[in-house]
This record gives sequence, C-alpha cells and structure tokens, in this order.
Amino acid sequence: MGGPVLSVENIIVKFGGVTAINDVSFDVREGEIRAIIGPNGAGKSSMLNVLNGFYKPNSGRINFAGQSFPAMDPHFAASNGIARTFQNIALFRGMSTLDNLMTGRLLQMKTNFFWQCLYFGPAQKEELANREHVEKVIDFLEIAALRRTPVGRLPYGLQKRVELGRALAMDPKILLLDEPMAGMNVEEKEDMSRFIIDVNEEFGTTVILIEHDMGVVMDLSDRVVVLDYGSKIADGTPDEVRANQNVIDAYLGVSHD
Amino acid sequence: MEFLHALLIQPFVDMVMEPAFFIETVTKGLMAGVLYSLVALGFVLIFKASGVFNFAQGVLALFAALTLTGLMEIMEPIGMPKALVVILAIAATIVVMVLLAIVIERLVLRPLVNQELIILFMATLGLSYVLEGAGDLLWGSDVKVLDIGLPTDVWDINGVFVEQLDVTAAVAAGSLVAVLAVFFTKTRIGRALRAVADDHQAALSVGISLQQIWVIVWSVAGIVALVAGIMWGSKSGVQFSLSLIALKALPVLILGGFTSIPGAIIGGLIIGLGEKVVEVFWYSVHGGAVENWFAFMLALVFLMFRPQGLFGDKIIERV
Amino acid sequence: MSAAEQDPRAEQPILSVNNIEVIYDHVILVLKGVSLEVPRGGIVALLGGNGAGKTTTLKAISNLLKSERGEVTKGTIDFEGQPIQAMTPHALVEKGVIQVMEGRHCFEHLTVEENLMTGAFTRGGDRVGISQDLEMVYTYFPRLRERRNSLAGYTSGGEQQMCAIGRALMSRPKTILLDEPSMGLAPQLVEQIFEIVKKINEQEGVSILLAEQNTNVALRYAKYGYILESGRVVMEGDAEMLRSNEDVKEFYLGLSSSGRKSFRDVKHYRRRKRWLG
Amino acid sequence: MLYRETGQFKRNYAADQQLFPIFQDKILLAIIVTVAVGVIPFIINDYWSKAILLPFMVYAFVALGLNILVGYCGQISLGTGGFMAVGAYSSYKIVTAFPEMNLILAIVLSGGCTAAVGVLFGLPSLRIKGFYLAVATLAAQFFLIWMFNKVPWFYNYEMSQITAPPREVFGVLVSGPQASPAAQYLFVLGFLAFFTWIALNLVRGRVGRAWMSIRDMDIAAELLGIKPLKTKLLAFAVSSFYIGIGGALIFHIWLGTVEATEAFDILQSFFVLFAIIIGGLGSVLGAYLGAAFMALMPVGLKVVLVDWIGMVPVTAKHIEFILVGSLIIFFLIKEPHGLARMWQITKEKLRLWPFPY
Amino acid sequence: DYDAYTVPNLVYRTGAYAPNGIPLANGFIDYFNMLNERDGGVEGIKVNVVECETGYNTKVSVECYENLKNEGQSGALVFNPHSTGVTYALIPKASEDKIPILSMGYGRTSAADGTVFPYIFNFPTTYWSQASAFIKYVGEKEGGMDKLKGKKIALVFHNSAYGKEPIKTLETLAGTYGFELMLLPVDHPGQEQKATWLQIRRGKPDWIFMWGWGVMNQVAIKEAAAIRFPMDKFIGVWWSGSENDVAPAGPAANGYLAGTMHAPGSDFQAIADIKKHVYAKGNGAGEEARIGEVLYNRGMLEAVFTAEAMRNAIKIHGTKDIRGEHVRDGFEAIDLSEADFERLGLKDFMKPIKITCENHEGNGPVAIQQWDASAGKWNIVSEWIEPMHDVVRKLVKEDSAAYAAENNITPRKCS
Ligand SMILES: Nc1ncnc2c1ncn2[C@@H]1O[C@H](COP(=O)(O)OP(=O)(O)OP(=O)(O)O)[C@@H](O)[C@H]1O
Ligand SMILES: Nc1ncnc2c1ncn2[C@@H]1O[C@H](COP(=O)(O)OP(=O)(O)OP(=O)(O)O)[C@@H](O)[C@H]1O
Ligand SMILES: [Mg+2]
Ligand SMILES: [Mg+2]
Repeated sequence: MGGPVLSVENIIVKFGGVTAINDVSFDVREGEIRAIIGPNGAGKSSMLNVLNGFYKPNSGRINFAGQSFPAMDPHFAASNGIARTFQNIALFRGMSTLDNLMTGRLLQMKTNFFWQCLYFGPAQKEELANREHVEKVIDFLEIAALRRTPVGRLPYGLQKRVELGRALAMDPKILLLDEPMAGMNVEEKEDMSRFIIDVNEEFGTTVILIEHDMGVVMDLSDRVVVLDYGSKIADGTPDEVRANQNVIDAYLGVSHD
Repeated sequence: MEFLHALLIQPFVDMVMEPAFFIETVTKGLMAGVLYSLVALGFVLIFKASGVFNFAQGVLALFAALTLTGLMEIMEPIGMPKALVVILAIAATIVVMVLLAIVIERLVLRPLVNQELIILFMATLGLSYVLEGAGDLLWGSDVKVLDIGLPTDVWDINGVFVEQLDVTAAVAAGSLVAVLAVFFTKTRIGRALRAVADDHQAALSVGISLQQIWVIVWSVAGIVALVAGIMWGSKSGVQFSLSLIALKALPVLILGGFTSIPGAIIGGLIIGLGEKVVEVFWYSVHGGAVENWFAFMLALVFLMFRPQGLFGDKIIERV
Repeated sequence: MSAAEQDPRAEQPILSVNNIEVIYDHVILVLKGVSLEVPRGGIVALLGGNGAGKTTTLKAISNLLKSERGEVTKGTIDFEGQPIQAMTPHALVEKGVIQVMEGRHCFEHLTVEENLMTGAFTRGGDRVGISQDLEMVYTYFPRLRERRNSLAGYTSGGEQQMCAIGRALMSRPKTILLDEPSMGLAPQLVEQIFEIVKKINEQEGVSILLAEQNTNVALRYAKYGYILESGRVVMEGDAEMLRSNEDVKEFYLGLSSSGRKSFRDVKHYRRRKRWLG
Repeated sequence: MLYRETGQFKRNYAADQQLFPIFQDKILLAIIVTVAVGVIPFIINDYWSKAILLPFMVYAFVALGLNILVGYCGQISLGTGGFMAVGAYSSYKIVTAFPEMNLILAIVLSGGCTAAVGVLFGLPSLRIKGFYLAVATLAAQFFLIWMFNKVPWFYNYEMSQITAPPREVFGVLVSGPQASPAAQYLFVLGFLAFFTWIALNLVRGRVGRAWMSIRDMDIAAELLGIKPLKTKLLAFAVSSFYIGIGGALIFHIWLGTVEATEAFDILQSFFVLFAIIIGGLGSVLGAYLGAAFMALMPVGLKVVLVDWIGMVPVTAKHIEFILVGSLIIFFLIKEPHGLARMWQITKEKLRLWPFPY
Repeated sequence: DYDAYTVPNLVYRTGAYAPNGIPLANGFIDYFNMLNERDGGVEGIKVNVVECETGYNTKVSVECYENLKNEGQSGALVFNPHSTGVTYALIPKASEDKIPILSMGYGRTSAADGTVFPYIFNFPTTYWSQASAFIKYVGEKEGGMDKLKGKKIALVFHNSAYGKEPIKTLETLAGTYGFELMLLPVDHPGQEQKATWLQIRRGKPDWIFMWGWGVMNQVAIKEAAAIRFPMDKFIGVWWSGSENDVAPAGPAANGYLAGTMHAPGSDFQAIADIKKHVYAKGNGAGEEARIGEVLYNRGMLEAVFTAEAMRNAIKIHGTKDIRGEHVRDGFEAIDLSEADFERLGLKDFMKPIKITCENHEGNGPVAIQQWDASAGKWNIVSEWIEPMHDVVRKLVKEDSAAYAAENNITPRKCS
C-alpha cells in the first residue's frame, strides 16, 4: 500500500446553525479501502461532498494530486480521477443504462463539435472506442441485459449497480461510494463487495466507502474513520475501531454479526 | 455625450425639478403594480399548492368577468335594485368558478397526478384554449361594459391625480394577500397544500386528498381571478384581451417568487414602479413602449442574485 | 400452494392480496400473480431480491400505482374483507392503511416537524392527540428533535428515513406497509426501528407488512414471511421455518453451514438460484 | 410477428449505434423519402404548399431547434418567437445588403446571428432554472420584438413590415411571389432533411449525452466533470441556430412578408413549445409529430367543421379552440411523453404481437 | 353564365379584435344578402359571400387566401384582408394571382399608386390623407393654419406598422406648420397605459391624435378622462371611432372625436332595404339593433364598392363571366357622384369618389365625427375635409418607388 493520495486537514463545514463537519482530518493511502462510518447525520456524505467539491468547507485544506486547496473544484476532481456514487441515487433517469455509463466517458471524449455534427471519422472512432470501454464495465457488473432500459424503470438495487458502473466508466483513481449497498440483500451485497474488491485489487483503485452494514465495512476496509456529530471520534483498522468504546457507545451499540 | 447625459443625468434632474409629477408617476406605478399582483396572486396560489404553473389564470380572469357581466345582463331586466343584482351575480359567479374548479380537477389534474411540471403547465395552456373558446361561445365576443358600482372618479390631491378604482384594487389585493398568507402558513390545509407541491406521490401516501386540495386551491384561484377580472374589466370593458393580462403578471411572479404570496404584492409594486418610472423619465432615451420588456429585464436582474425570486422557497440542491 | 391451505390462523386476515398481476406503461408485466395475507395484528415480511416486485406489491395495495402509470390488471386486494382497489389512497389512509415509501420521499420544503404534522393530516383537529404523538416520535428519534426546524430537504439520508417513518406513525394507522425501513440507517437504529415496529404491533395491535432486504433482522421480528422472485411468490412460511430453510440461509441470510462467512471470502459470483421462472 | 429485431444481430457496436438499427424502420424511411421527393413535388399546388406543407416543415424545423434546448438540455425557453424574428430580420438585412449572395448561405448566416443572440440570452441559465428561467426568457421575446419594431435600420427605414425580395437558388426562383410551390417545397425540405440529420448525430453522441445529463440532474453532471454553463450555452446556440433558420424560412419562403410584432409574437413561442411537448420532449421524431399536430390540426378541424359539416366559420373557430385545447389535454393525459413515445409503445406492442405482453 | 359569384371575406369574429371584426363582417355580408334578395344579386347573378375566420392572424389569413382564391366558378373576385399585416402579406400574392385587394382606408398607403400596385385599392382615402385632414381640422379650430405654430400635438399609436403609418406625414407637416409632435407608442394589447398618459400629463399637448386598435382605444379614452383631458381635443383614427371604443368609458367619453370616411347611423335607403329583405326574413348576420353602427356601415360600404366594381367589370368586358382581373378594371372605373350614391340608397352617405388607373386612393375627403354619450350616437361635426393631396401624393410616390425598386417591378404606364 502506497503513501497518501488524498488527505484533508481540519475541515469545518457549517450550514447556518448546524455544524455538519467539525475539524476533521484524515488521509487516504494509495490503493486502500477506506471506510467512513458514523451515526446518521454524522457528516459522512458531507465529507464526500467536500472531497469532490460539491461543498466548499468553511475552513481547512484538501491535499490531492500534489496540490493543496481550501476547496476542491468539481471539474478538477473529476478530471483527476475522483469518481463517486450517491446516497440518494443520482442517475440520469431519462437515459438508458448504456447512455448513463457513456456519460462517465464524457471527459475522455474530445472530438470537436464539427465532427460531432457529422458523426463521422474521428467522432465515430472515438464513440466506438469508448463504447468498447463501457461494454467492459457492463460485462464486469453483469448488467448487459439492461443496456437499453431507461434507468428510471430499474429497481432500486440495480440502479445502485448502474451508478457504480457510471463511476467505474470514468476509470477512476479514487472511488467514493456513499452507502453502495443500502437496500440490498445479503447475496447482492456479496456481489457488490466482490465488485469493490476486484476494482480495488485488479485496477488498484483507491476506495472511500460509506456503509452502515458493519459486516461489510469490517470485512472490506483496511482502515476506518468514525464520525459522530461531525467530529472524528476514531480512526484505525477495523479491529481497533470495533474495540473502541466511544465507537461502541456512539454507533455500534451491541456489536453486530 | 448627449446620450450619456440623457441616460444618466437628465432623468434625475427631472425627478427633482418636477416633484409633484414624480410623486404621481410613483403612485401610478405602484397602482399599476397592484393590478399586476392581483393576477400574479392567482398564479402563486396554484403553484404553491400543487407545483402547477397555471397559465390559464389570465383566461380564468376573463372567464370570471364574462360570467359576471353575462349574469348581470340576464338579471338586470328583472328589475331588482342594482346592488342586489351585483351581489347575486357575484355570488353566482363564485359558484360557477367553484364548479369549474371541480371539473378541472376531475378532467385535467387528476389524470395527471405525479407528472412532470412542464406537462401540467402545458395542460393548463390547453385549458386556456378551451376556456377561451367556451367563453366566446357562451357570452359572445363583443366588448361588455362592467359596472358593479365601483367608484370611478379621480381624487386631485393638490395636483396629483389618484384614481379611486386603483385604490379599491389596492385595498382588495392587500386584504386578499393578508388572508391567504395566513391561510397557507398557519392552517393544516395550508401545510398539506405545500406538501402536495413538493411531492404528489408522498402526499398521497400520507393520505392527503389531492382532489380535495386541488378543488380548494382552484376555487380560491378562481375567486382571485374574479377580483382581478372585475378590476381590469371595469377599466377596459370585458373582452377577449382581458386574458392577456396574464403576461403582465409573469415578471411579477418571478421577481416575487413563484411560491410567495407576499412576494406577489412586493414584486408587483417593484415592477409597476420600475417600469413606469423608466418609461416616463427615460422616454427621451428609448422613445417609449419599453415597459413590457423592461419589466422582464428588471426581474431578470433580481434573479441573477436570488434565483428563487425575492421571497420564493429556496431551490434545494443536495446529493 | 396458496396461503390459505397451510394458514393455521382461523380468523380472517386484515389484508389479503389475491393473485394480482401488475403492468407498468401498458407493456411491462411486473407482478405475475402474487397472493399474500396479513393477519390482524401480525407482522409479515416480504422478502426478495432487487426487482422482485416488493415495492410494486406495496404500491398496488396502497393504490399508488396509478400515479406511476402502473395498473393492477388481475386479482383482488381486500382490506378487512372489502375490496380496496377502487379506493383513493386518501380514503385508504383514513381506513388506516398507510405506506412508508421506499426512498424516503420527505417534503423538501417543509421543516422536519411540518413533515411529521402532515402525517396527521387525516386526523383533523385532534390537537392534543397529535402533539402527544409528535412527542412520541421525538422520543423514538431524538435526532429529529434536534433537526425539527430545518428543511427536510437538507437533512441527511438517515434523518429523512426517520422522518418518513415518523410521519407514517403520526397517522395512527391500523396497518403499516413498510418499504425497506432499515435502508440507510445506522445499525442501532435498525434494531430500534424494529423494536418500535414490534412495540406498536403488540401495544396497539397494528398489523405490519414490511418489504425488507435486511432479511436477517426482518425474520427475527416477523411472524410470517413471503419470498418474492421476479414477480412471483416462490416460498412462504413461518419466520422460524424460513430462517431454518437452507436456501434462505444461503441466499438471504448469508450463512453457510460453517456459520457467517466474510464478504472478502466470496471468491466467485454465485448466480442466484431460482425456484421458478 | 411482423415487426421485431429478432434475427437481426449486430456484429459490432458501429452497427448497433446506427440511426435505424431495425430493418423494418429502414423500409418505412425509404418509403417516406420516395414520397417526399418523388411524388409530392409533382402534385403540389399553392394551397398544399402555403397552407399545409410549408407550415408543417418550417415548424418542424423550429420545433427541432427548441426540442434540443428544452427536450434534450432541459432548459425551458419561451423566447422562441423572438429568436425566429432574429432569424427573419437578420436574413432580410443580409439579402438586401448583398443581393448577389446565395440564399442558402444567407439563411445559414442568419442562423449564425441567432445563435449568437441565443447564447447571450442563455447566460442567465447558469443561475436561473426551471420555470424561473422559462419566464425570464420572455425578456428575450419582448425585447427582441420591441427592437425589430423600433430600430428602423432593421427594416431598412421603411415600414416595420419587411417583404422578402425575389431570390434564385441555382437558377430556380425560391422566394418572392413568382416562386413555384414545388421549388419552395424542395428548398425547405432540403434544409429540413439536412439539419435533421445533423440533429440526430448531435443527440446520439457526446454532445447529446452532456445535454441530457444536465437535463436529468445538473448537480450529478457537474460532479462528473461536465461544465454546466458551457453545455447549456452550446444548447442555446444550436437551438437558436435552428430556430433562427426556421424564422428565416418562414419569412422568405412561407409568408414572404412579416411584421415582428405579429408574426413572431409570444403565441409563437407557446405554439412551438406545445409542438415539442405533444410530440415528445427529447425526441427528434417528436418534433415532427408535434409540428404536424399543431400546424395541421386547426386546418384539419376547419375542413371538417366548415367544409364538411357546414358549420358557420365563427362557431367552428370557437369549437376548434375547444377541440384543440381538449385534444392537447387528452394527449398529455394519454401519453405524457408525447406522440413519439406512443409510437414507440406501439412498436413494442408490435414486437410482442400477437401476445398482449 | 355562373350561377354565383364568389366574394370571399377574411373576417375576425374571434380573438382580441373580434368586437370590431363582427360589425364589419356583418355589414358586408348583410349588404350582399340584400342584393341577392332584392335584385337577385349583381346583374342577376347571386353573390356568394364566403367568410373565412382569421382571428386577425396573418398566418391563418394566408391559409384562407390560398384556400379561397379559386373558390367557385368565378374564383375569388376580390379580397378584403381587414388587417394591415394581412394586406402586406397578400399584396405580392394577389398581384401575382390577378385578384384585386380592397383595403378600404387601411393597409399600405403607398398602394394608392396604381402604377406600382395595379391590384391594390385603398380608397376612399388613406391614413396619410386622414392625418393631413386632422391637421387641417385642428388648424381650423385654432383659427387658421398659422396658429398651429408652437402648438403641441401628441400621437398615441398602436406600436406596429399600422400605428406608425401617419408618423411620416405628421412629421412632414410639423415641419411646414411648425407645430411640435409628440410620439407615444402603446404596445399591443394596450391594457395598461398609465405611463403613456403620464407623459401626456407632463407634456400637456394641445391636441391628441390616436391611431389605436381594440382594447387600446377603450383604455386610452378612459385614461384621457381620468386625467381630465378635454375630449373635444382628442381625435381618433377611423379605427378608434366606433361604439365599442367609447362604451366602457360611459359618460366620460362624451365629446370624443374620430375621423371617418362615411356617415354613421341607419337612416339610409340601403339600410332600410337590408332590414326589409334580410332581417325581416330572419337572415340577418347580427342583432338588428346594431345596424348603423360605425363599423357596420363601413363593412357595408366595402360591399357597396365591391358590387359597383363588379357591375363596372361586367359593363367594361361585356360578359358576366368575370374574374379577378376584370373586377380590378371595375374598381379602376369607379366614379360615384352624389346621384350615384342616391341611386344606391346612400344619399349623403359619403362624398363623390373617382378611382383611376394611376390613383387607387381616390382622394376621398375625411370627416370628423363626435360621440354624444347621452344620446349614445356618433354625429358628424365637421365639413368634409379635403386632405393635403400635394403633400400626401409626394410621400406615396417616394414609398411606392422604393417598393418597386426592391422587388424589381417596372411601374406600368397609365393611359
Ligand atoms: N446542504 C445542507 N444544508 C443544511 N444542512 C445540511 C446540508 N447538508 C447536510 N446537512 C446537515 O449536516 C448533517 C450531516 O449530514 P450528512 O448527510 O453528511 O450525514 P450522513 O453522515 O451522511 O448521515 P446518513 O448516514 O444519514 O447519510 C446532517 O445533520 C444534515 O442535516
Ligand atoms: N415505474 C416503472 N415503470 C416500469 N417498470 C417499473 C417501474 N417501477 C418498477 N418497475 C419494474 O418492476 C420490477 C419490480 O420493481 P420493484 O421496485 O417492485 O422491485 P423491488 O422488489 O422493490 O426491488 P428493490 O428491492 O430494489 O426495491 C423491476 O423489474 C422494475 O424494472
Ligand atoms: Mg449520508
Ligand atoms: Mg423496492
């Protein structure tokens, strides 16, 4: 496992009265699976939003790609390989599964407007090249059957999978997953875990994972950050965290298996 | 140079030099604004309560006014005292508007529950076609004089003319806003209305009866339309073009915010004031008839700073 | 096999769905003859993978399908003996059937508290009762009390989930249709939610039909369960029976004979075994 | 089973991404083309050209443009009338300033002008969304019309009513009173066909997907690295380009003379919006169907009510209003996603045929 | 022989301007029905008036035109576009299809030049003539044209090609007579004119001319009353001078002036005949009570001229199988004396008028009528005023020349 690819220092995010994130710092090492857990409303999703630039922190710094910013710029994040999925599914409901995945390739597609108009020569070549790439993802996630279905019609669980697909299509360096397994049964979670592990192992993609299923978190992640009321209350390997009394009080309650 | 002077200096000089006239311009502007907000109010009601951008509001006003005049024409010959005729006619018209609301709910809104807003918007445009046709068919298309005995004289307050009709309109609008604002924020129905606007399906799931709700708002909107119809109608006579006042309400709508009842009034005042002052005092620059687009430009400028209008609900952006 | 034959309970169920078929957009056939029963005061779990048709079933019962361009083309749905397909959702809620929709569906522009209040819409003026229940919900979910005045649209996923459940409780229902109540909730809360379910079920005799992916918990609390696969009921029985069933263990509880295995150890994707179709 | 893809396998993705992957569709298209080019030009007369085909085609063109903005990029605009006016008046200025210039070029240029104006009025769309934007675009509508009525330069210092001078294209007269119906029909058909093809290419490629992602969820799109403003402005530009050309065609070919305040008033904006919604948002076919519906429905109704039933024209007009309105509502209820979707569903049914599902 | 002549009429009984369109259309069709009843049509052949509802919309009008131009055996003999916009749209087409257009007192003023617009007729008199006549009237009231110097005249106009028609003329005259012209455009529909009338309050013009249309008129008159502007110094164009326009203002409108090309009222033989042969038989197009309204009479006058033109055509070409181009010659042969009007049952309805190949305006004089609110009727209160032909004719020539140049038309030689 390599050095830190991404780290945040003393991040504070306030919304009017609420402090969503209160002076949180942690780092993410190359190629690890980093979990963020915590009670509801602890600030996990907000943290992801900070990482890919949707929320601008009130203070603190983000270090990424050898630079350090007070706030991330979404476009910069995306073009430097930060991809994510959302807690409340944010697919493009009007488009087919295939098109949704293709949007993941938009940053890679560069042919100029003129060729786009003619859909010919470079434009078509590029289109096909990316299509090939997307088809790989489709096979990988086993959603070939859904290629043409408008995503709005898919059941919740599959939508989550397509969303993961869209993120993978960007072939990301860092993958941010916000509760990717919510609303899945064990078997589907197993599949999903499988995908995450493979991505992580085969492409060495760094993964930041928010999940409420402790089974999954403890099994998959290398290190875990625990947030509560916006503040970091623990950070360490699954076993350390599991043992940590604060964490048990604030979050785990009776330990789960 | 000439131009710059005319643009940046002269108008203000004029304002100072002719205070009485400036005051009159301002008052007339505000009055016009009130008339706009009377129409905008109807839009806001329905939007706030169902997320529907009801473009038929203007035609509703026309339809209401037509019905009123029509009924009065029918009743007058009977030889009742004028006041009685007016009251009866208005009452009857209100009934008609309520019935209309019921029909609309049944035939247009109910089948379109949970559809995208633009679809509902279009449906109301279709509705306006129907009402136009029906109105003409029922009451004929020539100009009808609407006189329910509202004061029409002019007060001459040392050189500043104020039309009593406008004042009446202002009072009417003011009270409507007060009542409706309370209704929406304080009552249980009010809460339900806003819920519906947010999410039809969820509203259904908690047992809010869309049918009931929609009949209520459309009836209220119908009555507001009637008031607007009366105010505008007694100025210009009741005729087809009455339906076009909707356009005057739109800038008010976005400026005040689609979802804010007080916004309708404030927006109206700002628009009315702005367009009149610019039209009159910058006349030498633009040569007239800029009110229409200026109103929209003015609204546009405000929106650049507050995309949801002055008082509109925040546009929630969250992932 | 139909539910009736092997159903020990004599008295007639509060809710019974008889062999319904559902089509979306006039062409997409989703439910291919689903039958199930919820006994008065019972907790029944509706299990099944993605796209099995759980949500659709619940929406069919609560009559929310129409608003999604779906329709029940065959079969009947009875509540307390009377057919309810013709009823409006509103009438149903007044009869005491309320649904907690999948994916929260809070009213963004209303505050958390206003959201809860809308839940009490059908209860009209009963101020006292309503404010009591509001207190009750807040004691269930302290987090909501803290966020009571912020717009629901800005609250976190879990907070919204709590809000949605609380909202349903506010209507003092006879029957609750819960669609994935545990989704996005922290472990403690999951337990808590089910405790609440159990409580209102025992104390107020509320009958509950819950669609749940978290089979583990669901079967711990439910008395009876149905398993849906691609629009058909493929298995049903008492919770204990289901829990002990090998297939269920395998595919829904993630237990193999060697006890619970780690998610890491899943080395190959297992194709889900299909009972039928 | 007459209509199905089964047995028509795609060997590669290129084949899979064709415009008309299904064989039966290809045939249908071929038939349409032969009729449009091989039959109509020989039987067309003034009435069919001026009252039916030209209106249908120009509105299809404009609808195509608006659908790109509203249907694909999700930015509701009510400025259509104004943009059509820009097209008409700029082309008027161009053809009168350079009498020698080829009309095709002139019209395309006027499209360019309109695109520029469109971008200008598209700028607010960065901050303003939904109906707020829709109403805000009326600023464009009213301002542009005011300008064309006010500034004499635009109508060469005569009456603000402009008249299209006669112009030839490749030696054939296409504008002005002497132009033959067939020539005008083919001229517009050419434009329509070519730019439909362009539109199809745009919407199925990168650009189209960027637009749709903005439409469906702009936040997510932005987090995917799509630049919202750039994408929206592009949509405004392309859309206005089409609308502008449409306006120019209305002026030069269909009406021959227009007055901004009347020919391009706000009702036009609604008219076209109707067309795309009835036809189907985000569907090229929809633009055609919608335009056909909106442009031909009144004529059709009139023929039926007045000529066949023999109703008094005025009553007929009222009835027509009511009917058009009701039909619009009816179709919205029957299929909110428009005639295009209806057609699609019919095809899906055909696939399953003879089984219901 | 034909069994009927086709005379289409583009009417607008619906839409924003319907209140004006209805009486216009009624007068037209009633007159022809009267002819059909009384003397079996024109020269014994019935006239079939085919109405096409346009809603005052140019696009629809074009559809109507194309639909009707070949209607019946005779084809369309003449078109009355009934809107400036439509007239402009039809001018090139009709000239091409050889169908005359009668835009009576509206449309393109420069079409008065018959050499450039052989198929367009806008007699008895045009907007520009009318404007000049107004100035003459004002001059007379002020006690001599020299008194106009330093006076201020406001023009409140419908902000469209129609409304802008008189500006050129008035500006020219302002130059010659040294009065000040104040231009106040009002956008369609003109529901709301507070700003305009504030301008008037401020500018304090001595006279107001109004080129208004539809609801704009009613509101303007109300507003004028509201700022207590003397109604007898407020003159409307002949499209701002109907019963509709003054009604909503009620008594306040008393004394309001408007230009006209013909007499109002119903005490004419022709109208008596209409009542007798049409309304008595229950075939009237409108309410009998409203016969004789200004716009009704105007519609009737259109019909009168059309019928005359048809008669002339038949005379000139010695056949009853006339078509558009023949009727055109008929129009150019119109020459109606006092006696002729008496023959037509329209004694003192208007002044004699003569059309020539070169002059399609006929230089008809203009009268000023005044609204008597208490009696609820219009009365002519001025002499018939001769327009300033020299001025107008010059402007006409300039404009028609420009049109000819732009559309490469070579003016025809008359005589
Ligand atoms: N845009 C916003 N405006 C106002 N408050 C916000 C906003 N975003 C988040 N919050 C608040 O910040 C807190 C943290 O929200 P966040 O979504 O990060 O929680 P979370 O850890 O993701 O919880 P969950 O597990 O339920 O998703 C919540 O209390 C929420 O109400
Ligand atoms: N509005 C709709 N239009 C068309 N098809 C739909 C629609 N909603 C659901 N479906 C289809 O119906 C099937 C069942 O969906 P449903 O949501 O009921 O499954 P589910 O059991 O709730 O799955 P999940 O556990 O993921 O929520 C799915 O295959 C889905 O594609
Ligand atoms: Mg979250
Ligand atoms: Mg579900």
